[in-house]
Amino acid sequence: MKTEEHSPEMKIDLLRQMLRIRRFEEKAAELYSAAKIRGFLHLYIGQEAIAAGAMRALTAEDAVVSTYREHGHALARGVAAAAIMAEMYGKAEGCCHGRGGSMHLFDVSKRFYGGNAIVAGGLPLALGLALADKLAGRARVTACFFGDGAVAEGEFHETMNLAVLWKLPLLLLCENNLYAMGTAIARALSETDLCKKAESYRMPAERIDGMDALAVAVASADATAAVRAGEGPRFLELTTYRFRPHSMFDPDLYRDKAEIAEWKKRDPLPRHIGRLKEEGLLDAAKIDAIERAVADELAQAVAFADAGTLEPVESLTRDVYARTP
Amino acid sequence: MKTEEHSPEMKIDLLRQMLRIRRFEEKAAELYSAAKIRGFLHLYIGQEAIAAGAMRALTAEDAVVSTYREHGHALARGVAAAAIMAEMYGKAEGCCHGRGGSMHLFDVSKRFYGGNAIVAGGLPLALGLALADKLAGRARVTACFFGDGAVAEGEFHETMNLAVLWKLPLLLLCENNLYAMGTAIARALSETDLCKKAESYRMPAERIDGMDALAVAVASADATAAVRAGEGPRFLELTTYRFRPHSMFDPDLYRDKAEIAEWKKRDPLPRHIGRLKEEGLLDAAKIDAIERAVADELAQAVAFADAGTLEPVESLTRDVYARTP
Amino acid sequence: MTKLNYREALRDGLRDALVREPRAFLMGLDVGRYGGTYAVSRGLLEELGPERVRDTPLSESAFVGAGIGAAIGGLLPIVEIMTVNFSLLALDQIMNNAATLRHMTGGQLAVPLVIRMTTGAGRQLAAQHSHSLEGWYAHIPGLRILAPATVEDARGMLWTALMDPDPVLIFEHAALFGLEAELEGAVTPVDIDHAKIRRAGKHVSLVTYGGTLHKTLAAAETLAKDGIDAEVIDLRSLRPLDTETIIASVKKTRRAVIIDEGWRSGSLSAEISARVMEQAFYDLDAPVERVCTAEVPIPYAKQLEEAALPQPETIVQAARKTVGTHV
Amino acid sequence: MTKLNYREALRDGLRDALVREPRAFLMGLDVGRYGGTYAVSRGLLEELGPERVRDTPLSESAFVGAGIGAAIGGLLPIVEIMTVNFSLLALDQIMNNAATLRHMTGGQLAVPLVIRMTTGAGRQLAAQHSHSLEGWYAHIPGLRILAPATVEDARGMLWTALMDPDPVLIFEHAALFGLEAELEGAVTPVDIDHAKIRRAGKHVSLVTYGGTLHKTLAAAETLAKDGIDAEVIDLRSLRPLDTETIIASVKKTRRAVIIDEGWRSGSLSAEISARVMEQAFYDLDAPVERVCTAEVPIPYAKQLEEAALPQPETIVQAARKTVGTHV
Ligand SMILES: Cc1ncc(C[n+]2csc(CCOP(=O)(O)OP(=O)(O)O)c2C)c(N)n1
Ligand SMILES: Cc1ncc(C[n+]2csc(CCOP(=O)(O)OP(=O)(O)O)c2C)c(N)n1
Ligand SMILES: [Mg+2]
Ligand SMILES: [Mg+2]
Repeated sequence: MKTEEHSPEMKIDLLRQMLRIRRFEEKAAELYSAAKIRGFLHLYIGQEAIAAGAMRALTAEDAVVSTYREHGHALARGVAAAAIMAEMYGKAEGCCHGRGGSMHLFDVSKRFYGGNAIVAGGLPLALGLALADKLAGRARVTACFFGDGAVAEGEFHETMNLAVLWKLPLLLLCENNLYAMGTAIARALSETDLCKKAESYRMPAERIDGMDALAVAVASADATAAVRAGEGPRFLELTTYRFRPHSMFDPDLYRDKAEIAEWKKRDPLPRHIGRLKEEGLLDAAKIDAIERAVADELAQAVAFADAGTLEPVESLTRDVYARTP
Repeated sequence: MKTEEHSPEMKIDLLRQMLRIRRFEEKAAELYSAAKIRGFLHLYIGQEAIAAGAMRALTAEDAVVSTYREHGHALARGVAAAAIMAEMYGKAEGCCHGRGGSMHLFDVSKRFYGGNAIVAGGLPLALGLALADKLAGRARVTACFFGDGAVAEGEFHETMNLAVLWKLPLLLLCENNLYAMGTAIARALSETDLCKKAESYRMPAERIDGMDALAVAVASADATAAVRAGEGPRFLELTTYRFRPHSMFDPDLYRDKAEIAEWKKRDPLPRHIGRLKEEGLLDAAKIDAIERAVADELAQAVAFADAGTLEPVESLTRDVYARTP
Repeated sequence: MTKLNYREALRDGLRDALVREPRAFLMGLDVGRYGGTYAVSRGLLEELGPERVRDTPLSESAFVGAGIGAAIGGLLPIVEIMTVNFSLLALDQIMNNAATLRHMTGGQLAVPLVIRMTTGAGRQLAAQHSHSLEGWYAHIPGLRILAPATVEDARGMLWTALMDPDPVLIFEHAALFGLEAELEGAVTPVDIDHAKIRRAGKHVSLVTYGGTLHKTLAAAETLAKDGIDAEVIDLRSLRPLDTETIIASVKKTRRAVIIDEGWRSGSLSAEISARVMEQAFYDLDAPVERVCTAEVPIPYAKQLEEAALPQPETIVQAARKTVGTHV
Repeated sequence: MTKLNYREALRDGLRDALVREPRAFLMGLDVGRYGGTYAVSRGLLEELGPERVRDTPLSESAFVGAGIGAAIGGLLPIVEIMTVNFSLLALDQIMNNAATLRHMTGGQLAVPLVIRMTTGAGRQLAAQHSHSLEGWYAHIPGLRILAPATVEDARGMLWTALMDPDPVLIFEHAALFGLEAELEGAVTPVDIDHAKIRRAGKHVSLVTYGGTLHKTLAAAETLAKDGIDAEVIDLRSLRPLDTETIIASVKKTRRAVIIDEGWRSGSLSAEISARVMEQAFYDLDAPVERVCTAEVPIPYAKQLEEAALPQPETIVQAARKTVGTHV
């Protein structure tokens, strides 16, 4: 698929999705400071082009597995903003009835399988989802998002090997934001070219500019098509950067201010907006309209979460087993 | 180092070591059938060139870590045959006082650190031994033996990465005997070229004919020298074959008889003997003398084990902690 | 009636499940070509093909995790971890995913997974290959833990477990593979909700499961010769525990000995003792005794291994002590 | 005297150990550049350099195993596993190597390793980040398990642990990082062999450790208002357990409540209850009670998490129950 082949609607939609994520998370940060959201909160700001671009390649039948930095993936996948926000508030109306919180967003109706707070822990799960599809003869794809930090874990290795060995319909999306908490990738991996790693399992791999929503969309579409066609798993390394600290607790002492500033120049939002403007697809009024729609959705989500109710403590032991003892 | 540079003595010694291992294990199989040895017994027969060749590269100060298929490594490293045999008998005179058995031979005086029955479990241990040397500024090498099966485990991946990242004095010796129990390597690994795997961690790697004792000795000497010189870890893939089933319980239903026969033609013992004869270093009388010395040592080992005593059950809780409660 | 051993019973149960239930498949190290480390799955690859009887590489964490994913994806995976000793490599997947997903998602997900593994000592396999961790696993909410101690249970538990919507771990004791029994022809599902009284008695309750059941039954026979009539309870399910059956028995006999192959401190028997304390304290005529494995890594040497494990004699001694104190 | 919080105390203990003992080094995720996830090691990289304060990649099994190897190799590694939740990935190394090597080698090897990790719930981190597994780890022979509950213990335990020739796991409770106390200037080693009576009393023994100590002390104050004088025992070492101190207290008070943050079934409190059963049955005036965490994966929502965990009120209730029954 070529970049030029994309419709204006699609390009606008990429913008809309990125904006939905950006504004949602800005609000989440605010609500965290207001103690409406608790626990750990990991913001995706800076990486929105990836969720927005990659998710377009998937159909409703496909499955998505993510990490604790998953608000963007959940939103782009179509999980209702209100259900996500309510979940982060710990409300009964949240997508997991308040049991999961920010790190564990799930929505089975969207085949969105979390939300995993153990680094690399989602990879074997995704492998299994893909295996189920393969055994059942369904032409579905499982997309698994994870960070550069996960690459050092044993589970990454085992999953990569099994995926190729069993030729599973798995799309592996590694968001390389150059840091795992405070650890720069060069201090974590002896080989920082992640595509080379993928190739050592004979997995086709490509490095994509993860700050370019369109490039992500194109590469994801191509990779997903190959996976869906039964060609086996694919690996995409998406180079990106998180503009915020690792979590709300992180004093961010390990990154140069200059480095952050440099990456902010590549912010996927202004970049995409710039392109659309150049192409004549966007003007200030149109941006405004999108921003307003996004703001409305967000306001409704916050109102929904605020109005939400607390699960009664009597429900504590529900859903540990199918039958509550 | 070139093959031709090796002394006749060294070449003869390779033969002696291989014979010691071969005869020891043939006897062990017999003793297993006689129920003198119990538990699991994994024979090394067919792979002797590797232990014999590689161990020569190490000094007394270096360390060795192995697997449950480690009689050959222990013998070549200089652990007394009698102490090994007594250990396999479960006698108090065994190298681990009968607590370890065949899968857990240890001899700290030889810096022989086992004997690990968890596949890939020895790799992180070896990493740590190498790290200790590096931190203490000692120019010692840690050699770690493991099988092709271990390559699929997460611990392999994590160890390879850390070894290079920290530039540790570690020599990784992968004995690729093409099977992990009943699983042929092609059914276990999506990429069966193990050197390619090593390279994906930026670890220098070489594939060596593990049925050729001299080739193993040469490659190990070179690799060890590089490691000792502070160049960081090295990986050797040693292609080989086990002539016996995985363990004494294995009916060996998964390998072609023809395949086994084919590999037996490459038996490292006759091959090495043939070469030495060609080079005029060996005649029937000399072989006989070596065989007799080996038989003597073995007979003494068996006698020692037979004469050994049983640990009193009162000692059961000794050595769980430094202080016995 | 057919004569069957524990191994064959496991195989029959497995074959039956795979044949009856198209969503079921078996996955694990050497379950196919090799025929199963303990020959449990021998012949199944040939009969059912490599998709249904799936060999895995040495990647415990990934293939257990894949089982969880496949269960979420609508299948009924039966994952074999060769032995409990290797399950440690998959503990993150078991505890953080299999056990939590239903609750953490507010009931959206089910993980109808069965994980089978061999457990136990007694074959001189030494410290790294002799763990008895089933009682330890029973600490984890969200899991069901089963331990078949008889040929019948070995054959029938799998189906019940597979039909259970929650993740079930089945611990098959390595020392029982040769155990024989006469069974009816067809595989019949086994109740996994209730403990089973394997021997009725009135003087003392001997509570056990799995590999130590037969040692306990042997001890009961010895005790009978002394006029001590022991009741032997086979727990079958270690999580949830059938506390009712235990307490009812203890209230009747007023004395109990708990026998399990776990290391003593923090063993399942501690939990049972604590429950008896809480629910039958005033019915007890003597303190509950425990017979467990000595707190050592299991040594290779035969006499040491035997000394480390519960044995009929030590069970008899404990029972005599608890009865003797107050009779 | 200086005012110090638990976090600072941990840091002082760590710094002191690294400065005094050249064989010691710290290794773990983000202990260096980041300054420690909980800021415990902040400043140590700058002071001691990257060899002594070693950042690791996300490779729990390998870096814990490397700690074991380095200990065998003559060093005194202090391995930090960021939180207990991730330690599951390293369990094979911990159980099959660290805990067994001395015994399995017939006493040839020592593993003088310290593994530190944060444990516990209470900060709304949900199911995968809220485990309290220290009691579970206490099942494993060959390990020592410590849980500092006070600022003083947080500062002094590390040195004692580091000088111990066996592998020691230290569980630092996440909810205690802000706890403050006045301490003498210098780091003083802490006795890790004995439990400590934190409050003397005569009506009931409240046995606990770590994160629940302070809830228990609060409960004791409430009980005091009712005229119930509770003795509060801080175990400090969960393996080995100082059974003597516990039994002596129970023989005095004749009643006990055990409080721990582990899931109830198979918790450390079960082991303690079983020991009291075995060693003080005839001294008890009422059954031993347990206050543990509900058997659920810990939920995110505040009210649910609070309901899942032991709280001063539930401790008070249990104490009242055990005293009330028989006073
Ligand atoms: C197994 C495990 N170890 C440690 C942690 C703590 N931790 C949470 S996120 C993180 C960094 C992960 O980095 P990366 O995979 O690159 O994802 P990113 O945060 O950059 O999105 C760490 C170390 C964890 N959650 N799981
Ligand atoms: C973690 C783990 N899983 C499974 C086993 C059972 N097992 C013992 S040896 C073995 C095969 C190992 O193959 P390889 O590494 O190639 O060594 P080889 O036996 O060929 O020498 C297996 C699966 C084990 N010991 N450890
Ligand atoms: Mg990252
Ligand atoms: Mg092999």
